[in-house]
Amino acid sequence: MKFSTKSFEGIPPVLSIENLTVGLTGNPGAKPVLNGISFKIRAGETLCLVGESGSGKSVTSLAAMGLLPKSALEVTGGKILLQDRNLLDLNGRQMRDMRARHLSMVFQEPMTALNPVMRVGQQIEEVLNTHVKISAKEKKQRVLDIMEQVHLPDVDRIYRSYPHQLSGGQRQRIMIAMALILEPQLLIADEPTTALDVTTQRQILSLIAELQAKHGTAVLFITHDMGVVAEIADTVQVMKHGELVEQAPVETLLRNPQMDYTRKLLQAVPSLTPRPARETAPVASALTVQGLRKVYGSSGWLVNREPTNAARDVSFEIPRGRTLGIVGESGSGKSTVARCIMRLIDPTEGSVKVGDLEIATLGRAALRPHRRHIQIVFQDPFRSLNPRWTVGRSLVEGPLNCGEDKGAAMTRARELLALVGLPPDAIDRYPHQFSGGQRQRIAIARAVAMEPDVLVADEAVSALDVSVQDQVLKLLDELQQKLGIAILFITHDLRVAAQICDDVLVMQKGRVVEHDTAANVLGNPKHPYTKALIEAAPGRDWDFANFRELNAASA
Amino acid sequence: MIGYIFRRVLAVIPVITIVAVFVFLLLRLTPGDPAAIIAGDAATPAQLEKIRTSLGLNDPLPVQFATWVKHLFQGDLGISLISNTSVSSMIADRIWPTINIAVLTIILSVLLAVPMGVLAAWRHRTWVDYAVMSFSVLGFSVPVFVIGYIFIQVFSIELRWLPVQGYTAPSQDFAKFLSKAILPCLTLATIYVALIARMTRASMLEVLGEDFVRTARAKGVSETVVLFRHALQNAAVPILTIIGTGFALLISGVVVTESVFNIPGIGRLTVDAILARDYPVIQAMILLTSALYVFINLLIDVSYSLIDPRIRY
Amino acid sequence: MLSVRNRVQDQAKLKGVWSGITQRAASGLIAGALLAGTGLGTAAQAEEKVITAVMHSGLRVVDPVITTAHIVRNHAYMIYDVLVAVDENFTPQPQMASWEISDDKKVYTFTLRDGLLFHDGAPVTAADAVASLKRWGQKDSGGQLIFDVTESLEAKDDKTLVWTLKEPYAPLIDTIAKQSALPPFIMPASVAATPVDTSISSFVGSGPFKFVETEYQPGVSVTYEKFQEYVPRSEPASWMAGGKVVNVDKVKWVTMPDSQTSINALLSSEIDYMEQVPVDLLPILEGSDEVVAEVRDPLGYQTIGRMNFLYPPFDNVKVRKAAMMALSQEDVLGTLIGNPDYYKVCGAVFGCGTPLADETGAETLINGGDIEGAKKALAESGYDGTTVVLMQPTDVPTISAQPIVAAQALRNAGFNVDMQPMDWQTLVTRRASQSKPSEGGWNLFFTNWGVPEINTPLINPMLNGRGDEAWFGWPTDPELEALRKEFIRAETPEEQLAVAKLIQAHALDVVNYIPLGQYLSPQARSTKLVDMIPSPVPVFWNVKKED
Amino acid sequence: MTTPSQAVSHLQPVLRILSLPRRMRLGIGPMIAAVVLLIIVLASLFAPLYIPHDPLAIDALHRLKGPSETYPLGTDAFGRDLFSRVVMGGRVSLFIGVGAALVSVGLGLVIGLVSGFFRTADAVIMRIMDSLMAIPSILLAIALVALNGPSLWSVICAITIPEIPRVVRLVRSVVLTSREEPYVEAAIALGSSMPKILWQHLMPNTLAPLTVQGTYICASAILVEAILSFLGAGVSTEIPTWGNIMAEGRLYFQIKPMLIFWPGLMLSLCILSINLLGDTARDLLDPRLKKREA
Repeated sequence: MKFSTKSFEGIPPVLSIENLTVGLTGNPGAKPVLNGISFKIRAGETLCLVGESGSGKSVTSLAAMGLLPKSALEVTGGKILLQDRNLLDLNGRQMRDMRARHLSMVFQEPMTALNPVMRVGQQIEEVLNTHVKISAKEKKQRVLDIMEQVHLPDVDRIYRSYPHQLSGGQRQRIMIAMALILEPQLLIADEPTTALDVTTQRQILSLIAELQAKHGTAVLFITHDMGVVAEIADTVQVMKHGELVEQAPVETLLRNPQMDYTRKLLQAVPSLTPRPARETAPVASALTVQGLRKVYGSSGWLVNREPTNAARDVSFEIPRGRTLGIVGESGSGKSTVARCIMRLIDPTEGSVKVGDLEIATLGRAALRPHRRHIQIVFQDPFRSLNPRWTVGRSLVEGPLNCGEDKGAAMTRARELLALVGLPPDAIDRYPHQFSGGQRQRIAIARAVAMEPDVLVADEAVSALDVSVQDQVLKLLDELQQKLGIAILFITHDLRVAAQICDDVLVMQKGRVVEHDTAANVLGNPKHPYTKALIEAAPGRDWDFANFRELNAASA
Repeated sequence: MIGYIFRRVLAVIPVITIVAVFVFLLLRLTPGDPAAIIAGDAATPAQLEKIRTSLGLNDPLPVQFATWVKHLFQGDLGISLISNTSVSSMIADRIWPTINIAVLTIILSVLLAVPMGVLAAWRHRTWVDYAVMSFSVLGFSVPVFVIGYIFIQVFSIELRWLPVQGYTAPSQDFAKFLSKAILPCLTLATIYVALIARMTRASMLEVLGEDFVRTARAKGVSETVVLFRHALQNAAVPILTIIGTGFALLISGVVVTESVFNIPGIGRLTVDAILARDYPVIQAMILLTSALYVFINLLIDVSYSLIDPRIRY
Repeated sequence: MLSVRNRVQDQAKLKGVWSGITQRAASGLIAGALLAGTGLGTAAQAEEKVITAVMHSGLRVVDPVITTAHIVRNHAYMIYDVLVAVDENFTPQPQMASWEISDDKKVYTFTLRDGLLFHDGAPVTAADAVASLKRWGQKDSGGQLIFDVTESLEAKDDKTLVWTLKEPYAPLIDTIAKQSALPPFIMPASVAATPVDTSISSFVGSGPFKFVETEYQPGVSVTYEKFQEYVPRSEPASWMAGGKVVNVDKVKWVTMPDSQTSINALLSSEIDYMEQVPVDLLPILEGSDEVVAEVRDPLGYQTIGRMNFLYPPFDNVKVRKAAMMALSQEDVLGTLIGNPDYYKVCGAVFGCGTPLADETGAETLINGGDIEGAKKALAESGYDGTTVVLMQPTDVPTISAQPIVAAQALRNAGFNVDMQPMDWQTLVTRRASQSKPSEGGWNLFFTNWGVPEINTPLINPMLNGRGDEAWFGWPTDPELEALRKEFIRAETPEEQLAVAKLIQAHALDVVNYIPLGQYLSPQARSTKLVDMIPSPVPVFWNVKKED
Repeated sequence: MTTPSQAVSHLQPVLRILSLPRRMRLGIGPMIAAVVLLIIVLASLFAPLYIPHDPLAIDALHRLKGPSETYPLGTDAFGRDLFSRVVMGGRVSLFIGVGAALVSVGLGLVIGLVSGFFRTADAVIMRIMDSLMAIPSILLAIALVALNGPSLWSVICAITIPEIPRVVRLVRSVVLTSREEPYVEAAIALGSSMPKILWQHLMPNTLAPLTVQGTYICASAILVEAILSFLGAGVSTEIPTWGNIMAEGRLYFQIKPMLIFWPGLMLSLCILSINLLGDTARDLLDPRLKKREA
């Protein structure tokens, strides 16, 4: 692993934040959202602000841009010095003049961060319209220049495109072009790659690094992903609950974290090294999928649309007690497969057998009694439980459908709550009273209450912070050991797949490109796409949990 | 796009058919006899019966319906039972006041309401917002005719600025048209402004919370540009929708306003026709307004793609 | 269906819906914007004298034979002329024609005066008059009586018309001179050939005004222009008789949905004339120098109640009497009109202020009712509590009060009243139904008549005892019929009055209908309108408009 | 058996509601609206107990009189007591409003659920609903009143029918979007039958928007009743409503503006309050707004 080793001795800071405190508007008594944050960024330096959700990373960046939502948050103390000017002293007009010229920002979600009804070229040009007075021709030339600089292909066409006509990566390049066209001293990047696929993420990270080197920009980079930190940071700031926990140069922090919280955070990062293979006793297959195919949007009357093959010729088998991971980037068809298997959508062709029972062709009503054998846990813990139902009611819904006695089902629900590590009084509470991780546990308990043979986990940990992710993965593992459930684990995250899967199936554009044991797929990928995926995983050479290089362990 | 429009137009057919059957049946099952209205106070039952027969009202319902539909396809809306003139010429005579007033009202409403809504959303939870919201709730809460009377009392009777009533065609005397149309338009606009301002505000509030607005602000552009160049266009689709569905509201307003200000438009024509059981006129008017409603909303749906490049049919 | 209708339909087809609308598109907003600054629009009108009048209702039907609606009659007086017309002394006078009666009183010879022209330029001939009278005679009840005894009616030459009767019919001239409800207007023979149940669609008459067809909007406005070739009689105008001298270029009738609007329009000189002003609103006009409110029609209206003779409880004369006793004209009129200057308690079925007026039998009505007597009479009548279905129109101000007041009075007397609200059009439909009250029929309703429409036994629609052929309520009353025949035979006013008294007494004895009193309807005009003659029909001849 | 913590958790909903205005930073408007509406409702409800006159009693000698000891607000054109009529009219107007809201919401809910559930019925139902939407509601209402006569029920019916399609669309759209929610898909996976999902998972989602819609329908029904009365297609004057009191009074607008002023004021205050409360309810129930507040 090669870390940045640039030295910033003696370089004056571009941005210094001193003792910044942010509180809830009109509620001075409440606990501050940011509590006495101080740090400096120097020219050419990349400072990574890491922390879990709610740690105050984004609030810090918005405070610096002067973009805090006034009705909710306000700065209550401290200074934000850009070079020597305190941004907090500026009025609205002066602050607007600063933006884009001296400091600019790139946001997480490039789809929503661009105005959907305006051509992207104009959106970049608007920066020039606002801040400089040059001829229209010059403006256009400068826009095309910066678009070239961010390596957009066919700039003339893209200049005239709308955001929805571009890919996620291209949109983020537009955002970067927009942020850097006036060569500001400071670029704030708020999770700029989180919404992107790994391969795109890699390109964007190197683009930022390239432009930074070229213009000597100071970068405040906000992320929750330790892999990204390892790739790009010069300096790292760890935040927790609005306070700074630890600050250090990147290598120091990763090798030798001082604070418990930092250590915990790092230890929770799943390793790319596959779990040790479990012995494979010849057990019966819990789920067998043969030649599964799903086609969307056939052409109908007066509708002439090219049908999309969301999944083609997908076949696999999961023995009882084992976990199969399906990995792939967005649009690879992995979720389609999961939904077909659950019969939430009807497969176009192919066979899905749970045990010996063919469910792909059963009618809705005929299928219902057999549903209990195969259950699902969804990605979004906030939407997968009915907000109006108590946890207990959600937990017994399935058993009651199977004709179980209500009292018995409630007793069992309590046991399940204990099993997933929640207090027994949770049964009378409502979902909003729980955190995301807790809700995901409830969702798992609800699935497990049906005593299924197969559990489908569709990105079940993707929305969770790493520490919580770690706990949920452990829970799934435990349950599998206790109950012998077969798990179909859908994820885009190779690290997670490595931690939980026995076998891994890689999908690209609806096709299976590689299917082998986890060790083989991750350790010795055959297909170029798999190789590219692994290649792109940030920080893939570092063993975060053990604070050392990965190969150090094998060496 | 063409295909989409074609499909949408096809989808109009069952809607209009149902409207036609519904209206026809509704009217024929209504107690009420145009013959009695034609004949006046002193007619005897035998005389009424003769008039009914001569009007074709004694034919079996399906026959009457078939005759009506057949004529419809020939572009003939029938003959008014009461005035014995062709319905199409009656409508043609009286549709222009309504259209002129309605168009002026919509223009006026949009010009007033959109800035109000934008301002309210921008200054969310300030007195500006509360003032706009109060106005828009108030606009919904006072019956149209009361608003009309208040305007007449204030502007025509007390201040004597504007005429009390009437209508002059703009082609005849545009200044007179404006002076007579202003009060009815303002009256009609009250509820429409309320509606559009509300929707503009709600839609703007939503859009102002979007990331790209933050992006625009991060670029340092002024608030005016943020509001009107970035946010408004994105907020426009629901605003347009409400203008379309508000058309129904406009119709009901028109019916009342035409009575208050004595404008010889189709609103009064229809109400008079209903009260006089002039079946061909009622059928034609309801069919026409329904078709107009469907058509306007079709037009608005199609116009979405002009505003939002993401929408393609 | 019939020819006229078809012809109009064909025209409509040729024209098509959309072409009609698109043609007018040119004169829509855009054209208006172009013309805006030029002031072209007003230039031509400045010199014309136009009276803009708000009438009591919109003109929708244009056939004065098919309907008795007042607005249609008023319209007909504008564009048509009549043979003979009644003057302010209720005396028939020559209008288009003078007449002679043979000694045996069986042959009436009418001679048309010179200079009579239709609006299309054709001279008015006796043949036109014959055709018009025949069409009218099929419809008008008075006309029917004459034609019952007519031997022949023919044009002897272009100017002479001979009407030969089988037996003398004294009121013939009175009947054709009447000004309500269906006067015999003279139309071209071709128009008069239209079957009587089909509405005419021509506007060609020979009256003092021409109909401006292009400006006709049914129910909204109608414009008349002076017929330059009209030759008025030399006598001064008196009611419908005398010289119809037109002193303005155009008369425009516009409809306003609401009297308040009309009053305001009158006050701000947007209109010149308002045919009916609600009495309650007169105070608004009082302060103005530019507007005069006055009563033009000295007779006014009679408001009445009519019962259904076919069904209980009002098939029983005792119950009818009890109901009548419960009612007080003062209460009805006070509520309806309010200002005593404008109403008159009057128990005469032929209306007070008319030659035949007599108030026999109306004592309780005109003396504030007799609730106690009514209770007693009801108790003795054998009334079993049958519900009285009372139809209440909700949309006509001049008949909205009567049902409310009556319902209260009847309930006080012990009647079980079910007041059913409905719009007037539903009411006129329903009153024609002879079904049981519980099955879509009715027991009692109220309406108003212009006094000239009820002032003789010949034309009073209620005083008809022919059962199913009678007016709504369908009394079968041979005695009444006999009295009417006797009235027809009466030759002198004195004899007529004597019979009329008998009819009055009989009518109230059997409660043929309940006269609820008389009220006047004031009109309002701009002071610029002068020389407006008093008349029960609002006429626009003689009147001048000053600058 | 109740532990303290359970007791608190039972009380929580109550506490939540009580603290709502403060937590939502509602301001004073909705509170005033609620109080005004409550006063109007109570005053109307108990009107028969305190009105000085029979609202139908005619006094021909005291027509169009100003306020006096006998007649607190004066009399109308029939000499009937305006005060008694206005408060009694409130009863009927509110009844029409609430009746129209309940009926249209009830019918709309059933039709909407059926439409959202049975895909085959959906096409037919929605075409009919589209057609009903296309007919201008006021014309439909006038025609319906003309059809049934101006009775209370026919007016309610005339106001209700044009509202139903809107409710159906609302319910249907909630059903269709909620169907995509993971918890509904989870329920499918748990083997719940479609009717059960519809009723237990989807229907409750419609209640919040329906409540809001209901308040708007209620307000608009009161207003539409007034307009129908104005156009001559309203409830008979034997049954006073704010609408027909105004409709009768408009003839005397210039000489006795109070005839319109009082019922108009009551009506506007009432609708204003209902609309304000509806807005407040919508703000409280709208998850998107909630998110923004958070």
